[in-house]
Amino acid sequence: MSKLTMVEALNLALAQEMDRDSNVVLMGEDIGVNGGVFRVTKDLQSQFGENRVLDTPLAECGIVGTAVGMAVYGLRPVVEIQFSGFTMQAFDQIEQNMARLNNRTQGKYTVPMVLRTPYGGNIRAVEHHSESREAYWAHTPGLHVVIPSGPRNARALLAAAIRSDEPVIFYEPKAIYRAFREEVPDAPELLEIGKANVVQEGSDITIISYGATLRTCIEAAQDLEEDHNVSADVIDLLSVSPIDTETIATSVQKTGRCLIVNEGQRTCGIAAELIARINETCFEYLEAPIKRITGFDTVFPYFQVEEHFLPECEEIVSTAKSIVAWE
Amino acid sequence: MSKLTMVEALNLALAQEMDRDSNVVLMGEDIGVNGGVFRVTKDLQSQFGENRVLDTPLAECGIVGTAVGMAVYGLRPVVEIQFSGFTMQAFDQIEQNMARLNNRTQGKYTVPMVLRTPYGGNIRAVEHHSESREAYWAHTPGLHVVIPSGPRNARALLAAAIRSDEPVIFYEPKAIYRAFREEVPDAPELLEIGKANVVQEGSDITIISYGATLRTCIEAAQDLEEDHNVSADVIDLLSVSPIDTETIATSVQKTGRCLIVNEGQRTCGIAAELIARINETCFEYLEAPIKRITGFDTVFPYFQVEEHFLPECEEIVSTAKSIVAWE
Amino acid sequence: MATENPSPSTANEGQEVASSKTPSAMDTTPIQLGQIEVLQILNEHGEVDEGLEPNYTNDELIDMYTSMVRARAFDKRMLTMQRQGRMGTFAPNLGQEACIAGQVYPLLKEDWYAPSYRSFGAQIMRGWPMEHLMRLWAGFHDGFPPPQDVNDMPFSIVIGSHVLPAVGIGMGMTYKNDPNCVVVNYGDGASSQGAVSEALNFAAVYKAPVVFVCENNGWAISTPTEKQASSEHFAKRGVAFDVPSIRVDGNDLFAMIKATEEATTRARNGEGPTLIEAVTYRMSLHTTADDPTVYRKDSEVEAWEKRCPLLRFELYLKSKGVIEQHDIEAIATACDEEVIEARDKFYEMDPADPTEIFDFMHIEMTEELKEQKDEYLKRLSNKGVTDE
Amino acid sequence: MATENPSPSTANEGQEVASSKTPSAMDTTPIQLGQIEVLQILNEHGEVDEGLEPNYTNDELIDMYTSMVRARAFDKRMLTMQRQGRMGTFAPNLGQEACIAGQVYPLLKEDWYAPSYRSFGAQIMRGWPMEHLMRLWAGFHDGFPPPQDVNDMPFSIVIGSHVLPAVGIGMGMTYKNDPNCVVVNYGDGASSQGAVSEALNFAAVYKAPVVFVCENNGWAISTPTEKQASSEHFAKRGVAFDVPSIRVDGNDLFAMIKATEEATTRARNGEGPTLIEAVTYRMSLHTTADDPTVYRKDSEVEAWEKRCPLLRFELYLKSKGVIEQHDIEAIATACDEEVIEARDKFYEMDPADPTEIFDFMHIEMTEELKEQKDEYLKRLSNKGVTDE
Ligand SMILES: Cc1ncc(C[n+]2csc(CCOP(=O)(O)OP(=O)(O)O)c2C)c(N)n1
Ligand SMILES: Cc1ncc(C[n+]2csc(CCOP(=O)(O)OP(=O)(O)O)c2C)c(N)n1
Ligand SMILES: [Mg+2]
Ligand SMILES: [Mg+2]
Repeated sequence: MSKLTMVEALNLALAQEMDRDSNVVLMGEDIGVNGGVFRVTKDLQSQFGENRVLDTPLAECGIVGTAVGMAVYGLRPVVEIQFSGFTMQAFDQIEQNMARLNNRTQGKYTVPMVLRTPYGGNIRAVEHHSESREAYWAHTPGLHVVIPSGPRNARALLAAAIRSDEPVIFYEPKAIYRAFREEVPDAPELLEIGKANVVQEGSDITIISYGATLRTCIEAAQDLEEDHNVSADVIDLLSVSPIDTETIATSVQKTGRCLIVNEGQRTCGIAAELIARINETCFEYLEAPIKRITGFDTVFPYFQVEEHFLPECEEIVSTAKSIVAWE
Repeated sequence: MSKLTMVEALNLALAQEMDRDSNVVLMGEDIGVNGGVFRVTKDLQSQFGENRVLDTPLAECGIVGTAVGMAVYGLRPVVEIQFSGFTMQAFDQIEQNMARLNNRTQGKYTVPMVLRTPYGGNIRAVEHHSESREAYWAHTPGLHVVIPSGPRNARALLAAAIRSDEPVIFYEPKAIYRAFREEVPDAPELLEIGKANVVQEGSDITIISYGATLRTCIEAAQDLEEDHNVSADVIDLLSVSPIDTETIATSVQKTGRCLIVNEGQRTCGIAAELIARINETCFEYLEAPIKRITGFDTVFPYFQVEEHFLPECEEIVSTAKSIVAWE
Repeated sequence: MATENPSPSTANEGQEVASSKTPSAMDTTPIQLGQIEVLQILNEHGEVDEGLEPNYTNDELIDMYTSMVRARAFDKRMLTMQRQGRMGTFAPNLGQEACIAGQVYPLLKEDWYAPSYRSFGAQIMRGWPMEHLMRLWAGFHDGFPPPQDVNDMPFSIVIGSHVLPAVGIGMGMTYKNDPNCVVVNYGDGASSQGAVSEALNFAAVYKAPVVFVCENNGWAISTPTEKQASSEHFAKRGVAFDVPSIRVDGNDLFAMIKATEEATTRARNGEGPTLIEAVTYRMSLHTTADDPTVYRKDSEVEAWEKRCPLLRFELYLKSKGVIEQHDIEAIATACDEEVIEARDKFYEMDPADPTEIFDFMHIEMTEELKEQKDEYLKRLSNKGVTDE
Repeated sequence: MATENPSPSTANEGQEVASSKTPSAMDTTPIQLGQIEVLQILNEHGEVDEGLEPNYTNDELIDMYTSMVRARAFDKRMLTMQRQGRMGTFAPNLGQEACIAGQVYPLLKEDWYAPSYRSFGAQIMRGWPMEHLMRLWAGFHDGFPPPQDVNDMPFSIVIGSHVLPAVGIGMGMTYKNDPNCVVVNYGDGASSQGAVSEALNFAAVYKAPVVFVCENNGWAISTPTEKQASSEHFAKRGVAFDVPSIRVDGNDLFAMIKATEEATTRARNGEGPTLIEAVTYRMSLHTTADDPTVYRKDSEVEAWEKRCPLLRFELYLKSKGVIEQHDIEAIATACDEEVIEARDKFYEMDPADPTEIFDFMHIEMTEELKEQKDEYLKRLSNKGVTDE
């Protein structure tokens, strides 16, 4: 048990899975000697060799496309795309092959690969370095889309993703890569993919989030509890495809009120899908309109003005209060 | 005034806009001598010359990327991507340049281009030839996404898209390319982009759709009226980005009940977004849960079994009835 | 074979800090690019280049000839079935039989093959039952997966999108010290896709055991090669990425086999990828949905008819005394009968099960898909399609 | 210049049915690829190739030298500002000044330039005020649009994604019979992107007036060129697509200017694109977020210091009697003062307006964005950021 940042926890998962299974190979730009621009693959090349940690040419489509072939052949490639904004370069290979080859061949060829990529804003980065486009992948049939919210679940979910025979998009909330530490057990730990986690229980409102904004929601829930006498269920999705509708429905049927917080763009985003499902499963329980605090439908702001763009604690608190007050 | 199919109406719009403005140039695979695989650009190369109707190399990313440059330079390229499934190959250029260059340059460079592409299923095509992924584009800030439902509005919307200084994704419902004819005025006609059309008025339920499934909804609405004494507002979105929330809200506030029908995949699709907006704008008017009949979250079926995949009249009727009956 | 030797792969180097170029003064000698060889063994008149004539037994020769005839028989029946409304849209291979047969003839069962949609002749040789391929073209999902013991990728519908995965398979072989190789086939049109260039680069960098066969058949639907690329020599694409390249008469079975054999040998020896540009011609329609008279002259097609790969092989076999005219007819009849037999089996096969749509989206169906499947099953039952 | 002439563009042909290759017997002569020339005029010792020595006035020579010094002064101050926390992540250009200056020196105002993020030296020469570039790197949106009268694209953050649009601008010029041209700059790493290969192909097919400058500086972040590509000669990429190509000493300003001049002349004459591989070296960090000591040896950097583009130009100017040591110091001081002046202006500029985020998403703001903007304005006002 040691206290690790998310970066360290991910590194641990990679090292342990590589140790366990020689079919696990890593591919990506600058992941070798350099250990990745965020150092998630630090020291893995020196530990496991250049043929297991491949510094690739600068071509995301090439990385994903060749990884698909390696996976079909029987390896378990774990790809790093340096920033999620550059997955656009590999969109065709993800949508046409990674997500579909298992289906196309009726299961003859599975594609047991993981595409890891840091996503999200507020790290003072330039354009294309702050994207949260998990909804693209949730809208793409055939993929699993996993988003951890802390060091411990990041480690356990990444290990599960690597062991899974399904193709997994693994979205890493880079804003909290090093924001806090958590106890992470030394021995390998796995978390089932597709299950949401009820982080805290309450009765007045359900707050749903995932990734970097989950922390903000937990903070807001504490404020709500302490200062406003509002008690909230806080749900951490952990996977946006599949979505654990049952956990959500159980909570909203209990609270009758719901707030969804995420940083991806609003239109056709994850929050929209959650609202649709809650409408379908909880309509007669709903006592107020569901609200969503999300990224706006703009380009992620240039960093001088990014500060106020993402959902913040105070607004979550006030919105939750207004939902609870709604009659 | 002549009775045209949608293919003929689109061809007319292209010819008239090319005639009107020599900056309009067409680019795409097989659009020249061959007139496009669906013949939408038939005879335009012989009429306007090879330098205005470019048969391009087989590279969608190349087509869109060079069109962006031409648009920045001052032309008005109208790109044809042979099937919408192949827009994945151009995803990076669409998301990173077509949608964003205007924003990146704070309006110094606009990108007045149109990306036309046939979408949708039920034409007995092979894999990748039946995709409806308009939600990808609706989720991408910076684009307008237009989807006509008949020859006349197809012609007027395409002309408007070409004249617009915004980058427009123009999704053509190929299942109805030749399904029926409509009177189309000879003189150029324009329709404002971003406005939904209330196709028929009713009081019991709002049915929202667009593209090929709009016809099915109109048919269903007639059945509902004639056989089940249910009167429906039928709304044709015509644009899925922006979405005309006002027209929708006005209708649902009147009827209190809503059914959404579209063929794209369900999760994070257009229907999800509509449900979210209706929840936000009409909650206190809603008398029943909103329902959606959409494509399922699978690969579009191989054509032996595509027949039952898409929303059909009978199911629309029975679902609408169940919504109206809900208490 | 082209130009320079590729530089050695870096994949197995040690762990020390990498060193980029040595900072000596700039070398200003012009870079010699060498030449691309052009290979033809059996010309359009059935004349063989005696220095290169291969040494096959009569049985082998008849066997390889029969592969081409079988492909053509399949082609013809498929067109008929399509015209009768009993087959989906189909992409004929007429005129490209030598190219297609030659590129898999040297392969072992353990090798991998990543075909395009026009490669059914090769798929048959690789062990795909013809009725299986008919299922595929008729829109049955179960036609797409390769048969259990066939190491092939399903063919690629999206132009060029299979080439990177093929290179990945080769990289996997290198990783596993598997001495086999991969052949991947794509067209002149596909060569324009950026992903194909990326694939050449990855293959060269990782010295993957991959044979790229760029089948230059003159056309990509209605687009002639002159509009596809500035140079008519697609073999040059290899030069750019340091993939040894050769241009081959794709209507000459011997040349195709020899070029592929040399390439697979290099691949098996750890010498990395090769690009073969096979010059051939699409004699027929792009697909049954296409009308080539709109965009190309009959005279062009007629001229290519004289270069038919079967014709010249027949002339050769006859001149060698391997077969006579009546054997040719007998082989044609026998092949057609095989196809008819397959067709009849195909006609007897089960109809598609409309409930299958959800079953292969994941290895384990998700809860949300189960719910959607239930919804769909209800639809089918309401429509009387199933009696659930 | 490389190899064959590209085949004539098909863009202006007549309307008759296209005819593909003539079906004569296969030509089996090997395809000669020719050679790629390597250009150096001023070597690292300041010695000039007398046959190629250009004929500039002293003022011109001092002017071009000053452009390089100014770029270096800017570079240095930007690093300092970044270390002081007054600048965002920055990508230094140290060591590449000749390459950068030479590729825009021959351009006219009416020409277009599509830079990468490491091209600020060229941007300054093209008319971008230095304080404007500081805004850009400091995360102000208004730093990104080119100044009103500058025909440049904003620089490309996504590697390689600006190359296709640059070709499109060239295609637009051809369409409008505009006699100008486009220079587009990208790195050795960028050359691996499929989109860059597609761009070379489009430029060749449409004979677009585009000069591709592939700035081979040895590294793409931590990836040395040996891992980026199998051949160290990035100029070969042009050969593949029939784009005439040349390899140039990128630390030699005269060679860069001459190669670019020849390429722009070809472009203006309707002879189509050219690829210039400029061999140079990234002396400093990839960006201020990078630590190169992790992945490369100091000795490599030191060896390249001797090949510094400024150093050899100074030696040359001195040997020609154009300047003396004290002039060098005076120019350096003057350039630094210019940068300081720009910096002080930059420090005085308005803070960013957080409400601007929505304003340029469309030419006319949509209703839905107006609503979202209202929501955001309320947030700002609740937070006390604005007093609305
Ligand atoms: C990415 C993509 N773009 C467009 C198409 C439509 N399409 C199918 S075949 C074809 C032409 C292919 O030409 P080529 O690669 O030369 O192969 P050939 O048909 O000649 O065998 C096109 C454009 C496609 N299937 N995929
Ligand atoms: C598509 C894409 N992938 C990855 C990155 C991250 N990245 C930024 S610069 C860089 C290296 C670029 O190398 P090169 O093209 O040689 O240019 P240089 O930095 O040497 O000037 C990388 C990988 C990016 N910006 N865009
Ligand atoms: Mg072809
Ligand atoms: Mg570089």
